[in-house]
Amino acid sequence: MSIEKNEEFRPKIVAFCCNWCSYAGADLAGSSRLTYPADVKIIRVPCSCRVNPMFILRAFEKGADGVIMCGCHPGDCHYSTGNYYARRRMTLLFSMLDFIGVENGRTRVEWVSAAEGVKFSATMNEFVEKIYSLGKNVRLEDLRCRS
Amino acid sequence: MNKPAKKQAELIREISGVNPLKCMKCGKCSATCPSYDEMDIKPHQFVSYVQNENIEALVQSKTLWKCLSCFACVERCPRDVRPGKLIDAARQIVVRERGADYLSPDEIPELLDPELPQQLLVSAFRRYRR
Amino acid sequence: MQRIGVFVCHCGSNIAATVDVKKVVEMALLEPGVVHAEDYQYMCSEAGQAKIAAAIREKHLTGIVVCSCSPRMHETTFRKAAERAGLNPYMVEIANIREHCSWIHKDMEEATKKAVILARAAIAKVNLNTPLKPGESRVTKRALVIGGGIAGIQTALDIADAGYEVDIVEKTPSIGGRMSQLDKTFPTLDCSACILTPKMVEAAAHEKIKIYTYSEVEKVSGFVGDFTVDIRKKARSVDMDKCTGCGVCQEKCPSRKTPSEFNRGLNTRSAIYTPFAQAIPNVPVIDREHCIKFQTGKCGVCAKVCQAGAIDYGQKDEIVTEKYGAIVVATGFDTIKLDNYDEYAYSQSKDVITSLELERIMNAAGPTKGHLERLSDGKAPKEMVFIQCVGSRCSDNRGKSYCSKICCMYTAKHAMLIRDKYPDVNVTVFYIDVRTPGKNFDEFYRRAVEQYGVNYIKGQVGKVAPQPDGRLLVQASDLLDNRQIKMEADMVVLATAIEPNPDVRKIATMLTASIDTNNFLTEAHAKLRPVESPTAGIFLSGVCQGPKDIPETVEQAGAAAVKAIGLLAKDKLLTNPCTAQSDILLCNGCSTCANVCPYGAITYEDKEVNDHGIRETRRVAVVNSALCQGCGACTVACPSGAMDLQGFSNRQIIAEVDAICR
Amino acid sequence: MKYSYYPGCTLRTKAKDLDAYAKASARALGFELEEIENWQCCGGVYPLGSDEIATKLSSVRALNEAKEKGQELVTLCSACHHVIKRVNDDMKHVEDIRTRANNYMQLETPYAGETTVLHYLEVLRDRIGFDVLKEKVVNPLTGRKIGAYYGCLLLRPGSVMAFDNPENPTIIEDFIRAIGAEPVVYPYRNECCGGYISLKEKELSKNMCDTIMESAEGFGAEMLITACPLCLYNLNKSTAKKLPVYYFTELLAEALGVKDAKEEVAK
Amino acid sequence: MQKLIDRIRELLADGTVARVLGWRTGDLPYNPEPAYFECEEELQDFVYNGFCGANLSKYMIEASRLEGKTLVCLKPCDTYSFNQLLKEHRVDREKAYIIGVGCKGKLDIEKIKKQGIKGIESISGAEIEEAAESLTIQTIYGEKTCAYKDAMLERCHVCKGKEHQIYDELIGDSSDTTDADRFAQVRRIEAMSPQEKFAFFQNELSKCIRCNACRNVCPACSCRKCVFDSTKFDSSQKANADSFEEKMFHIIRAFHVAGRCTDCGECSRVCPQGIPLHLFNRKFIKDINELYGEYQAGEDITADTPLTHFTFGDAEPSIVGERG
Repeated sequence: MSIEKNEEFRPKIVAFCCNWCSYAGADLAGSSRLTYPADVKIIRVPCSCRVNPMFILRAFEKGADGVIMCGCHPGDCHYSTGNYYARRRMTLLFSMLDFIGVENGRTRVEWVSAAEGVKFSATMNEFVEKIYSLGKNVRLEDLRCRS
Repeated sequence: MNKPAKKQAELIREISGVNPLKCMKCGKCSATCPSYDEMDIKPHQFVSYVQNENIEALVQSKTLWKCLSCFACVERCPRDVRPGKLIDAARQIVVRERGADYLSPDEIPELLDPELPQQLLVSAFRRYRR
Repeated sequence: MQRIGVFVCHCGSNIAATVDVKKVVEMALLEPGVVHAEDYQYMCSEAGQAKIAAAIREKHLTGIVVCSCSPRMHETTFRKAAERAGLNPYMVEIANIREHCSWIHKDMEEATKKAVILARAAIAKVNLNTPLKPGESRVTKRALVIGGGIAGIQTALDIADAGYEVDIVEKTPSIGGRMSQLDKTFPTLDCSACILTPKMVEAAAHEKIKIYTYSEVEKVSGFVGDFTVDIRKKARSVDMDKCTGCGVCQEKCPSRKTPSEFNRGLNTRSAIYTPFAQAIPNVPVIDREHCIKFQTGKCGVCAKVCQAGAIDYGQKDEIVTEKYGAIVVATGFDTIKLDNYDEYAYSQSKDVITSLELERIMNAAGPTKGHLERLSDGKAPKEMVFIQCVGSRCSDNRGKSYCSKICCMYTAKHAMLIRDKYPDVNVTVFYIDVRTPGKNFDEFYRRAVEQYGVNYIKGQVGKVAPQPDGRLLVQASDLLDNRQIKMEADMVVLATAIEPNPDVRKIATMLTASIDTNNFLTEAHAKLRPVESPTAGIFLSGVCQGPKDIPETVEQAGAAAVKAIGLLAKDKLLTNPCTAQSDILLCNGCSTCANVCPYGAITYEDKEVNDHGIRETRRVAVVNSALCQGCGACTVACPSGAMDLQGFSNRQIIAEVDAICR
Repeated sequence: MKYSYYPGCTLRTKAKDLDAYAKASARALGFELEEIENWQCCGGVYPLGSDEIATKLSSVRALNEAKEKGQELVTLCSACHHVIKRVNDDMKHVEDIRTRANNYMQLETPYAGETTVLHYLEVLRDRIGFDVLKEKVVNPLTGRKIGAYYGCLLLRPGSVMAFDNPENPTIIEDFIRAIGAEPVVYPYRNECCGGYISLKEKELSKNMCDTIMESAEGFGAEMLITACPLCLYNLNKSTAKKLPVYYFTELLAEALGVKDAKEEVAK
Repeated sequence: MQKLIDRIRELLADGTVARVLGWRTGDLPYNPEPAYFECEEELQDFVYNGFCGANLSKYMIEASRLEGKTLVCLKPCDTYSFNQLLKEHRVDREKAYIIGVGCKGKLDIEKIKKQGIKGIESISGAEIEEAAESLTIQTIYGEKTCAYKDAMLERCHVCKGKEHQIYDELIGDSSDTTDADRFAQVRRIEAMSPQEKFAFFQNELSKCIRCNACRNVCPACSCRKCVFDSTKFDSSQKANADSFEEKMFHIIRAFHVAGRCTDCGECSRVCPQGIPLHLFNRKFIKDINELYGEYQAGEDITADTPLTHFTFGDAEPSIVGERG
């Protein structure tokens, strides 16, 4: 058992944003200079329904401490129905992660429209804070290795 | 009332579960109220008093004791503000803090008549006293 | 292996003040595949683009990453620049280090670190990019307008005048819509029919316009530029070519008890009917549900009296299939049902009416021949009350949350007309707010008050109680006087909220056009693209998009026409190449993907496959790339991973994830 | 068919008739009202405050007893019905109230609004059926013009009570038709009689009842019927038009020909 | 069983079917295995008894590509899987002749062994005709007995019922063997703290040797090529023991079959390490039932599958945290 280095914890946070609403919302947060921590890195996807649960598991497996997915508000999907499918998929996935003991706070879905720069920034601040309070995600990496 | 008005207003909002900011000031509650003429603070005003945290006036008002809880304003309010619930919450605060303010046991005998149903006494006690 | 060039933009000081651009260049050069990296003040400028082009040529780049502002800003610019230099435009990726980095972080070290990671993710993605080529699709030079009200008529006329064919599909037996039911129009008070009828005639006579009345859109397939639409022409039971429009059949028809739709049920019509005298086409239809011949087999009076022999009881519904390049929705509105507002006694008293019913009463061709009278006893009213916002601005799910927008103005109009024609009638309007933005609108409302003496009272009505003598007791608030009013009235008029035509949901589903919670069609952008649906090739005209009055409707109708013309004027359309593709070797043919596709772009075919030497016929998914809009729903639904999205492939996204989490 | 039955305080005292006629009629219609054991007073008015728990417990006890018996819970007095139905709705939908009430009650299994609460009139409409009732009428009250007085408690708030259209109800009119009489519709049938205000503000409630009486009389009613002892009391205090006021169960018993059986049933 | 064999002979003889998909006696008294029978002689080895737990539905994918009809013996719970495959166009109804065979609960040899019964030579009471209360087991250490119920597979304690969902004919009686709460264990885990949950699954999953038996037997895992074997997700990195698939394999597998899994329990039955893999599937099923309405895959092939369907008012993902 190695002794952890006393290094300041900086989480890795992946944010999947749909191109039409949330990515634009993030752009608006930027052009309005609404800050949020640099720990968040955004990946652009055409729609929240493009987010495969495998991407999220992959992120955790590669060391992410939190994953958030943002999409258009239900009813406003650019592709009419994409976010409804995404909502079911993420609900079930998050429930499963919770079931195996991964803290629910590490996963989140938020609907952010292109006009909601404020909400985007507020959500990211809140989410990052939550991840800080949860600390480093060790669980998914360790799932198969008995300690 | 000794608590600050802000806290009182908060309490009213909490007990009633009503958000007075939803009011669009159409006055349908006051148009509907059967006790309107008896009230010093009218139902629609009651909402804005809570909004403005003018609680002292509310707890002193006659309105608290004139509301029938007939829910006509609750039913007809187009904004789901439900002024009747606000009035009741204010009344709750008063009876909780001051005890039997509006109905004392001593005055009951003279209010009775042979037909008077229990239901009336029970209801009045619930409304007027802690 | 790709040969990647990385271009880091300073954006003046927008990026360079917070991100150490030199460091980003330096770090980018360490990434696999990167053979060139440089920074420049303004990459989007001509000089910046020239640098990119030069590097592509000199270093034989196969892919580039531009670290700059949001791709929503300049992705197209850089793609075009790359294309001019001979690189496939889809080999360009943007790392957004301005909106998502320099603008929101203050600490230079932190921002630089993040910029490096964002660049790294983009580089990882480009490593897996493949050149993509947009497809082309043709444009059918014909438009479909759904709905034949003033919005539909105006759109059709404008498109037709530009030289394109237009078909109008109207559900009822005549075009004209709600406007044909109105008596006068605000703020000029000209007669509605006098301004509408000429437009109806013009549309009917236009050589480029074809009108399908008593018809409905049944099925829509295809995509922008190439829609295929099935139109159901309901059986009219009257031969359109033979009928002369003499009207004898309607006079002689013995079934006369059907409530007239045109007169809002205030009087009745015959079973064979044209909705109103100026109907276009002036050919009646037989309402089979109420026709004695159809119900009992015995009658046939209309056939007997028809000199032209136009009656055809055997006529059947007919399906017409047409191709269109653009579709304009102009389905309009109706007033809401008042079942949730029984406190206003609409269902209990004949003298409580909606504003649209009042239009019919005021109209010379209406049920009372234009005389203002109580429907209960035919007496002239002395005291009239108008109630505003009935069902509008309600957040309690009894009514509609929005303002219906037109009621304040038409109520002022009604009040004014009544005071003008019947000066002895007192008119009281109970309002919450009077909303009159618009040219000459507030002046109009003030005239009602100042010149015509209409009594406006701020406060809503709580209850209308019919009295034993037939009068109506109105109990209301007067908020300014702080009193409760109880007044007797002879008639009460409800400014009933309007809602989109209930059929619009069905139509929107067929068109895959998005719709909001109130059933209004959603525009592509609330401000900048207000007459287009987010679904390409679908345009919005009139109240189907949101409440509006006649002038606004006509404006929007024209705007929708211009957008449709802009589309029809093109010979070819380029299609987005970022579409789904199915790997036939992996596909199970399970149909899961087709279930989630919002565009019906996935079909199944039995295809001969060669799976490592084994030849067999398999049921596999095939994506029509012209229909696919690239959302990716199918790619996640696919259990085997056969379905993937070009430009956003599983491997590309995973590469980004890995690069960020590295 | 057996139902759990919650009579309420007034039906044991001033409004014995309301109860006795109801039971006699129930027997004639083939259902039985089984009184909840040890019921406690509902409190007369529904405690509106979201933090009121103790005042809701007597209703929860009655509701839970019906649940344990697997029966639907029938009420007769409008006030009891109002209180119990709303408490039930809270137990079903308001998590905070449900949790706190259950913590207090310490029941075998927590109560979460499982019981169906029916007013006697709803039993007639939804379980028996007014058409069946009509067939069982032996003594139709032909020619009587009756105004239904609903009051507020049965109808409002409409979303919770779900009794009938709160602004234009028809259930009592349908009932009147079923017993062979003629309903008189008048606009004040759903306006308040003044309720508990009549204890201290007799004048106010009298004025309200005057309006109701005048309106009913004006539309040609010869009598009023109600389900609420307090409404009956207040309406009888009206000085305007003195229409007689009856409990609906009395007319029901009369129509079913069991009016005289009430004493026997009452035991 | 005789009636079943007679009927199979008849159908094979008159050419109605080209082959039979059933179970063949194994080398031990308790390990019959799925097998094709193409002629009279081969049928001598045909067996159907309490140890025939294997679900034959998945073999029908392959059989659907063969010439002629295949007779397949399906137990009530197997028919759900067949239906689900039919819904996904993986099997051809025209190529199948389904005999719905009776089932009164299937046995789990591990449960018998766990009771300390070793050196088994023969077992009686596992035949289908008499629904035996107990099993009589001859071992090299003498005769042992064991209650039938105590030897049943976990899945039979939460039986889906005795009705076959699809068949051409039925032979033999079935009974509903439910005597446990299907979601009891899922609930127990849900009630644990995150630490306990994690410890539980870490303990179970670390036993996994990635033999792929669960995947291979699963009727819902019927892809031509598994995503773990394709390059589509960069997920097949066999060399690295610490790789993506190793950790996420079971979660991803469960997600892949979510909404399609009929809860046939084969994954747990075949796991050589005894990992209760069905718990993942049950968790999804429980969530689907609670959040989107009761759904049983394979019951109604026209019903919308939960993950390819939605309602406007669906729960938000935050419900996971709110449920606590």
